[in-house]
Amino acid sequence: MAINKVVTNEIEACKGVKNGMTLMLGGFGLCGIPERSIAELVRLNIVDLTCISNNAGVDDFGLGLLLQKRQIRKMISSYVGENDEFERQMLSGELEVDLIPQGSLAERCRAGGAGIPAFYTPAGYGTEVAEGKETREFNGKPHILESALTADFAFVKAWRGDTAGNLIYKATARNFNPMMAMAGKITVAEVEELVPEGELDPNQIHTPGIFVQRIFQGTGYEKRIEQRTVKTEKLSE
Amino acid sequence: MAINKVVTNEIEACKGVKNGMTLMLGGFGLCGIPERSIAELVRLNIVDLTCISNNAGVDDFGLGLLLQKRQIRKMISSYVGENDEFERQMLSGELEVDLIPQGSLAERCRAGGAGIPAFYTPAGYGTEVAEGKETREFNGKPHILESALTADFAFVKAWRGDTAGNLIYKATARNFNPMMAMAGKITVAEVEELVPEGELDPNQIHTPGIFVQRIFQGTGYEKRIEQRTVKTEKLSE
Amino acid sequence: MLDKNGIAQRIAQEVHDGWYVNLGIGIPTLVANFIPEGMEVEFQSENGILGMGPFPFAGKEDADLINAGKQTITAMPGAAFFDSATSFAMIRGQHVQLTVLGAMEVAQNGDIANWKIPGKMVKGMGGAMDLVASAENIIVAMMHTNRAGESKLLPSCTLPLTGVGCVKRVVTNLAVLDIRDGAFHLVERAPGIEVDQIRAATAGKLVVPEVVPEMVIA
Amino acid sequence: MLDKNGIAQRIAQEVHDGWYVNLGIGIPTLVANFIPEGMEVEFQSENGILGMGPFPFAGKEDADLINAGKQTITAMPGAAFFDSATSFAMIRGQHVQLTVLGAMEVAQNGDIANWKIPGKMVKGMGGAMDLVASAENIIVAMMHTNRAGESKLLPSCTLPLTGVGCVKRVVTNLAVLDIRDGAFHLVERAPGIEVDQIRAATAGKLVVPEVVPEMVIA
Repeated sequence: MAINKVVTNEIEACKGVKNGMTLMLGGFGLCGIPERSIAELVRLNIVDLTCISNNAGVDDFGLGLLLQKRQIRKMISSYVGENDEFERQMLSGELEVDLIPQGSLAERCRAGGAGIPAFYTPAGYGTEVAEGKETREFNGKPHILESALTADFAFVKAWRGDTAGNLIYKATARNFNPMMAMAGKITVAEVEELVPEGELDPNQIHTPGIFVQRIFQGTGYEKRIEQRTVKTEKLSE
Repeated sequence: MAINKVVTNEIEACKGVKNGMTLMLGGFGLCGIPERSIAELVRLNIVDLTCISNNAGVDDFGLGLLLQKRQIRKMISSYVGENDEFERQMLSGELEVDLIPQGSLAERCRAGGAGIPAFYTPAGYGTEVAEGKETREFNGKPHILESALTADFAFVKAWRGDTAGNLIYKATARNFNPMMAMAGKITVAEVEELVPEGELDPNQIHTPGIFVQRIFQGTGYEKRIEQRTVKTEKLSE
Repeated sequence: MLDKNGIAQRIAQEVHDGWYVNLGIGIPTLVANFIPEGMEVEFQSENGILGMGPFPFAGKEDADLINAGKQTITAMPGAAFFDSATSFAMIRGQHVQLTVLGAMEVAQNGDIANWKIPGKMVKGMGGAMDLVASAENIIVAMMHTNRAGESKLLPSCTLPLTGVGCVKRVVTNLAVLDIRDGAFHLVERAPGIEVDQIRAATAGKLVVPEVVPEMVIA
Repeated sequence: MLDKNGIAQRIAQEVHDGWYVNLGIGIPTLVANFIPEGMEVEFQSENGILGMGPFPFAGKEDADLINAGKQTITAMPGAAFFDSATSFAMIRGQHVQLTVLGAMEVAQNGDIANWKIPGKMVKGMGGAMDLVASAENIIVAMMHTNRAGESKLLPSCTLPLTGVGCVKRVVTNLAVLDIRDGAFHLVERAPGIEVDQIRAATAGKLVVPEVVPEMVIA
């Protein structure tokens, strides 16, 4: 009998999140972010958080909501991009920010979940990112040593999930979610559709349930689009 | 327009394999092995091969066929198991064998495909496997440094594939195939069913076509079962 | 004295609700048969399945669906298939709560040897080195002595190691023993087995408490 | 002088049949519009798609289907979705044949800076550091000078680096230049642009061959 991971909602799912914890949050921009869990973290007003997430949402959505309320002490991300509040807090020094290459971020999360404490990558060699890190040549090419990332809680968003915690993501909403699911001590998955065990094809699971501790079906997804771009408009930058 | 990777058959697919090359071959035991490509390698009588494969088949099937004909100079595997000829050649010194932990083998192939030259793992620390390898402690636990593996050719077997080289494996026949597909300079995929581009759901691809250079639909798969075990027999070891 | 099924049955008592468990080849595989109905447990097989079910009915075997012992199996509702790298990510990342495996030798410091007899036999380590280097709970399932009647619980291993200081508990045909502080601590006797028999069959340092209960096997 | 579309059109000529190509945000994204019909090319976007297609028709946008610039896109027949770790495995493992990206500065030794102006602006490196550290073919698409009219082709970068010695070719509104042996080698002039204009706009060492052909833009 499969292990049942179902909790009622985001309130149950976020139980145990405390001030000062390290959280991982899936998503790329606003695509594939755990909307319901973020809303609950905002409501709980938990502070002093270290958040590992590729981006920090936009000013008024996604992780931007936690930034607005100053709940985040430190961000570990690859891109600030189009988030003015993120950039402002970082430049003013209110927010500690560790910017790391996107591929290294993804791989460091995977490493954390996979029991690999460190690995070498060429990304960032010769840049600020390499400062304080071991450098070593392999096949005549310099690499830097990057360490694994883990989190007290990982929050991921999937398209479909089953009671055993198996997850299937949709299109590019997959992004960082699978690696972060692996790296959370407690991984919370919110899904658009929750089905009984046995309804998902075991051959099509993206994240096996072993990586998920809690799962719930979210409601009222906004799924905001950051850069709506369509064909009828003249293609432009 | 997707990049067409289709070749006619195993004869076309194996063109360019030369004596002394390093090959990766997917499969676990006889499950998910590239039967047609192996048959062609036997026919071509290419020798002095280094083969990276979790096992070496059984005496008269899978890589065992190449062992019988003394085409393999060196095996890199995790398990000799039930292959008497493999064990005999190894113990007599006719065959060079590098035995490495199964998880390290899988991760080393993935690393080779992912441009990660080396990583740390706890597996094998304090054993023969660690001899000559760097040891380092992380979080109070000793680890050894393992390096990436790549191959001149990787041969993988999938269930379904499309003309763009996208692959879907079936059940536990997936095993080492995805990582080896990543790590081959030239990756040859043989599939039970080859479909036009656009027929596979892009959300369900296990190996994206970028990792595959040649694909063909194989015929006459034997898919031999190594340990047929059924419920009507009394469960026994 | 326990037979192989008895050992498996005793080990099944170590399995907790909600655990993911990896069972090695041989006796460990039998453990799955003794999990109480309704208990939420999932078996991982390192060749790429979570939610491994019983052997199939004759005629229903699928060459593409096997366990790490290469036996034909079935998948339970809620199962998932994955590749070998992901499988060992689960293992190395300590997402699997219990590993049960066989051994040729176990030492009183927790070392284990189970993959090679130099010059004579080499099975290969398969996934065992990853499993023992990573798992938090490792139980060894084996006979207390080898075919020659020699103890397999030793002061130190004589064969090439699979892992160092990793075994926490050993369940044999004679006893349950915990390994800590450089000794085998006798926890339970097999039905009908006396402490002296266990002492005689244990070459390593054995610590025997005042009371050694007999196993309760339902 | 080329506009942004002109730069993209010129870069499209660098794309070979059978290549996987990663296009960065901005001008590079436009390159996809100029690939000849029938050419077998697949675009990778590092957020997790291979076989990226054009923007959707209005009303067909899918919030779950975007490119690395967070724009709504479509998927071509033969496309595949994957996670970020797999995406950068493709990039780091050199399975992507060509990377086109923008830059704030490029140096004559191939260094590139495009993610930060200390104290003023920080976009973050996103996937750029992985891309430039890994790709065998890197083409920078950018304006030859910045808004203040200063050259972006420098003796050495003044901004924090994204990668060292990695840029092979630069295509600007004025010229195509190759980087080798510590200098910018002028390859082509944009239509209507004289060598002297390029010389004046290039702060780094510029090597000009006897004949500098004008770009052919269909």
